[in-house]
Amino acid sequence: MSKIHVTTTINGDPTEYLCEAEDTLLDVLRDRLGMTGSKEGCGTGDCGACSITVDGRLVCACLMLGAEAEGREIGTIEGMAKGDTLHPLQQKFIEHAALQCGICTPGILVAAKSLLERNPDPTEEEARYWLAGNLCRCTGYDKIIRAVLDAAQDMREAS
Amino acid sequence: MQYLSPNTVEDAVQLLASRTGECRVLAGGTDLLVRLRSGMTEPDSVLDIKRIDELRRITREDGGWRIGAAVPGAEMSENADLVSDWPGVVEAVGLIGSTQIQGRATMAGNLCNASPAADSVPALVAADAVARVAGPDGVRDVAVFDVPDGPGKTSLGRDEFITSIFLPARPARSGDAYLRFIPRTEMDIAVVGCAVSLTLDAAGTCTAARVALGAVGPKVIAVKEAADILTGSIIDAATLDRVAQACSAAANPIDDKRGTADYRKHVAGVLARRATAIAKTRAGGAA
Amino acid sequence: MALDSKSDGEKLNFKVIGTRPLRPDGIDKVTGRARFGADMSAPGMLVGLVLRSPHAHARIKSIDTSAAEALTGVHAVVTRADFGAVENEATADVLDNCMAGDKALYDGHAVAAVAATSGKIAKQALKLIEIDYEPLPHVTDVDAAMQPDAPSLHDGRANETVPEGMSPNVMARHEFGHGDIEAGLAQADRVLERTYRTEATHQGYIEPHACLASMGPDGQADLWCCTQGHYMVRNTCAEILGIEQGQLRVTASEIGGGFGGKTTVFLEPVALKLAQKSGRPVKMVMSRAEVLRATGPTASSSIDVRIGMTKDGRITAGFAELRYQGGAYPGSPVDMGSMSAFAPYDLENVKTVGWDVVTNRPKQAAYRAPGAPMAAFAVESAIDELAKGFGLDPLEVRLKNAAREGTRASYGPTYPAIGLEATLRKAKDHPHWSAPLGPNQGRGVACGFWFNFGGDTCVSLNITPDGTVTLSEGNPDIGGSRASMSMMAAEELGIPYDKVRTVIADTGSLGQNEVTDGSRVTFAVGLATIEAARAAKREMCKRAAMVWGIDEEAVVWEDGAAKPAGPNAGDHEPMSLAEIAAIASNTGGPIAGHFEVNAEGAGVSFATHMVDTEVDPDTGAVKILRYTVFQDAGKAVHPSYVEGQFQGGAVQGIGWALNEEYIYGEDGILQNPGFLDYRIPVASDLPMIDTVILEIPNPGHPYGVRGVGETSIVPPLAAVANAVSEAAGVRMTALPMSPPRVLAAIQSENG
Amino acid sequence: MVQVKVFGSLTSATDGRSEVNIDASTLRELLDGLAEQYPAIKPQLERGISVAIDGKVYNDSWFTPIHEDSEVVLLARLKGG
Repeated sequence: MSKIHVTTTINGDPTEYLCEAEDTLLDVLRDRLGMTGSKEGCGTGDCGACSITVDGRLVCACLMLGAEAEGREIGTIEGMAKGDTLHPLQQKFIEHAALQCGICTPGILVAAKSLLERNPDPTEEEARYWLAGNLCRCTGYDKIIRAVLDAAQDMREAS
Repeated sequence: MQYLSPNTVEDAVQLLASRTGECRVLAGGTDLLVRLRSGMTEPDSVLDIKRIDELRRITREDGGWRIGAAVPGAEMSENADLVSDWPGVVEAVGLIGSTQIQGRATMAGNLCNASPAADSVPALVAADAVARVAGPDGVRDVAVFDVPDGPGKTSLGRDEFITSIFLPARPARSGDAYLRFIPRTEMDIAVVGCAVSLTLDAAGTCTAARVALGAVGPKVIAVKEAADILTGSIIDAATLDRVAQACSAAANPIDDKRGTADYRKHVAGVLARRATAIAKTRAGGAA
Repeated sequence: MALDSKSDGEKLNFKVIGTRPLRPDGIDKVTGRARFGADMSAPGMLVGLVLRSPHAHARIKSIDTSAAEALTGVHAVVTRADFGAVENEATADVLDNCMAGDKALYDGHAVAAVAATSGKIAKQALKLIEIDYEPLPHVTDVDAAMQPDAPSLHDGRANETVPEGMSPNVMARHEFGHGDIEAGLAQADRVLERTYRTEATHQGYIEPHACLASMGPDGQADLWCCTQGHYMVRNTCAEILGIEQGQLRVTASEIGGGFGGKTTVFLEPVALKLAQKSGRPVKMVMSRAEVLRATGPTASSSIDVRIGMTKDGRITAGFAELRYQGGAYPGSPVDMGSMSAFAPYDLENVKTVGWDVVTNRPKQAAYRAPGAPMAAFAVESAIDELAKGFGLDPLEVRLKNAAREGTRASYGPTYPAIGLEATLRKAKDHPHWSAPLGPNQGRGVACGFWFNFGGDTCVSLNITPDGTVTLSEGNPDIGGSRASMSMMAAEELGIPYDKVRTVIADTGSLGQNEVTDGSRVTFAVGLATIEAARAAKREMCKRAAMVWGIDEEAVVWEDGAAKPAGPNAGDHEPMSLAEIAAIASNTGGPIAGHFEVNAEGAGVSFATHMVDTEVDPDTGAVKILRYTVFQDAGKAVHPSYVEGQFQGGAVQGIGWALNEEYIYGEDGILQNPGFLDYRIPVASDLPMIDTVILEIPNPGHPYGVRGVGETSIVPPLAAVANAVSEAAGVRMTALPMSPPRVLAAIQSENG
Repeated sequence: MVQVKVFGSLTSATDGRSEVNIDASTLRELLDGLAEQYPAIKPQLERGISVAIDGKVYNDSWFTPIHEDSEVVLLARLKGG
């Protein structure tokens, strides 16, 4: 069986891999590239734990084939902090105790970052709807939403 | 399974025609990948149409809009002019799944998946939208209403695929709206969906209307009775009652895990009333 | 060992406890570095997959695995025939649930498993396994299963408490209470009789079960898995596989939620068996559909309640008959439901009868305060209806009947100091209670109770040469407990929080530890941590005494340092922990404190919840407008994570109340095994969840800590039902209150 | 002698009595005494039981002291999630 050769960019790094046609991008990230920060909670696009960006657009890595990444710019949780500097959202999530078990956290952070890039000043309702595709079973979302809104405010003030 | 990613419509048509075994067209993939994953479908190949540039465009055409089959919902929602012309259609597309799904899911894919509950389809039917279909014999246009045949089935030929959907030009004082009912606020499949598109004259009388229901039959239902009630009326409270009754009567749902038939019939009327009121307001009518 | 409050443990002026430091695993979790169950791999690893029954109930006449075994890339196929007999009945049920014996008992029941070089080959192999099933009649509803002619899952397994002549699906009867129900009811101005029903709900953790197993021909095995208790995994797997516990080392991954659902094993014994047969490491990860079809949801219930009340709001008697189906094996939490149903109230006459029933559904697993939420839904709904029927304030009625110190609990013992009354008073004084409501809106309140427990606990606290501290504990950190442990160690040692790093040790590193359940960790592991720190302090005082040449007794520990004390101690500069650590090699060797205990005597906890809802009278849709939790935490070690437990429990309860349910078809097949139709609350469904933490110290813990994890899911079902009933103008008695149900109730009320 | 409160579904094993007297000064003696005096209670003891002693719940600890005037209540074995 012949594999597909894919050349892509992940978190700014040029990356090549071989995958099978059936492999989702999530399979590729986790099993072929060892980037296990993106999680598989459902495999059907219902939980958002595998949220990544493709050419800047928020998607579920479980609903995209690895082969489709050819020539694209992929962004994952592993690329969110710059060196030893956390993204403000990452910092606020820790400060606000916006995670309990942490399995949904990478996906929510990637999704929240995507929100703030488009809408630096979201209302609570906008944040809740934007993140509706990211399930969290531990927190009841309260502290997550507070962390996102607080990070947004800090980022606005810093810019 | 083989992964095919042609760069032109012609190549895509040729690949489709020359394949032995089952080939599935991959647009946004938000339905297809779920089916692949669960083993519900095991095609010999998938044909990714996202590398075909012309299918990734939203273009004005004859006063209307042509939406490429590979355009994700999010791009439609971000196009202010499109939203202004067809707010109901864009809302309907925008309701498909989460933000993440919106980054991938396409209107054409929603149509071809042929789910009776597809959100965009009633809105497209109400809009009198037309799908452009490419195949070995060239290109043909087909009313969106005629694309789905029943749950999971379309009228497209084995070698055909949709390249774009055309939303026609709007007369002045037109408005459309789509509402769906779901148990949560997001992330659910429509229990009932209802779309209304209408045009008013300067006096506020409805001169043309189309009403469509989703998730209350094996495929989208165009409710001519409701459209007839609206046409010629000033859309007052009594009209809304009659529209609601007509839609409840036209609904032909089943009992399933998402709702009972009785519930769906009732809610079809509730949504018809509410969607009509929104469409009327959007057309410039008095609330 | 019994642990009473120790006089030396009375601490009031906390320096670290009650603050909100950053959790130690925070950066790993926000950067994606934290390793969860499915995030581990091993060289030469195979992929294991499970074949599951498509039938609700079927005899397995034969299994032919030869074609699968012959497939290139397949290295092992396992069926029940590969496992020996297990003596202990409960463990035998666990094995049967992990791999079916002569019968498949529910849709999704595991019947075979394969290990292959890729997931693709493993999938192909599953298709090559031929199973000859003889479908049998099935039953999934609890009341239907109790009918004498219902299809029987297991004949002759009812225990001695079940009267003759009942359905063979009835496994046990439980009865609790005191007083005389009929005499009590006779004193009432009104006796309310109602039947309440709740559907089964799943814990809904976002991380599916996953493990990585390896096992050599010498019997030594290693297992990595996501679990609430790796010691439980070790012991259960060893028993099932017939190996020695000491030969199996289990390492707990980071755990992506559990809520009780990861307090048993599903994949682990199968993965070990596949690893043993193949001689290769085997990784298994469940799909979401597998999680919903085959891991433990909680019980569904059908509950009859009779409560008598005087017109001034005094409850004269309370009776409930509870029927819980717990899936295909005995052990539904109906006993817990029966004990907790009336626990918040001071009743002279109270009785509950519980029936444990089996059906063709997955074996239930614990779910946060197992058994209590549905019982509270029934009782709190009935009390609310009675109170409102008399025109009484539902909070006043609860206050009037509230259990307090000295009350004989409905389940028997006399309460020590408890916090129910305090939560009710706080609720009454809270602005939420007096806020105005709009049309189609309603407000509901309900109380809830949970026992909490302790259990076997073992920690080791090590002082490093540079004066920092590592704490090893054996309980997977499911929601920030490493932070709490570091805080308690730091508090006790008098050093900064960030000088203590807490790790979850594998089963080879510590003695037995009970599962992370029963809201026990902050209580029990915290208690052990404090004791271990005290042991280390004693040793450090001893070392300082050696250096100073004085008696050990003349040294005390204060503010992170040993200090001379008493008349003959002499004048010495205090020696800090770091200074003592630096010379540990010169004074006798490494310094550590450890503590092992069966931490019994956990304190019960109570909560009162208040919620506002709005009902769309045209569609039956319910919106949660406002929510406030009032709960006693004993002492909140890290208030942010206490609030998080309150909020998470409340929202799980909201899901249970409104839209979560297991839906079975006539064919006994689960209709909604995915997050699309198993509808857990999403962010846009909810408002902020306000919390009020009360602190009524638990006398059984040095810092007064009570467990907080479970109680918060007990009141919300009833609180939401009471609010929806008020908003809709009709009493809702069945959960979930999905829109079609609410609309049907409104329509039938309006004729 | 310690007075032990027995929950309803166990009273069939205690001749219908909801309170029984056992000669015991520890939890172990209590459980042994119960099994000896009321053999029909053994299956429940084997399945597991919790015991509230003066308002605190114990599952296993044999040598938990019990005093003559202690309040002792049998409970179903506690489970948690």
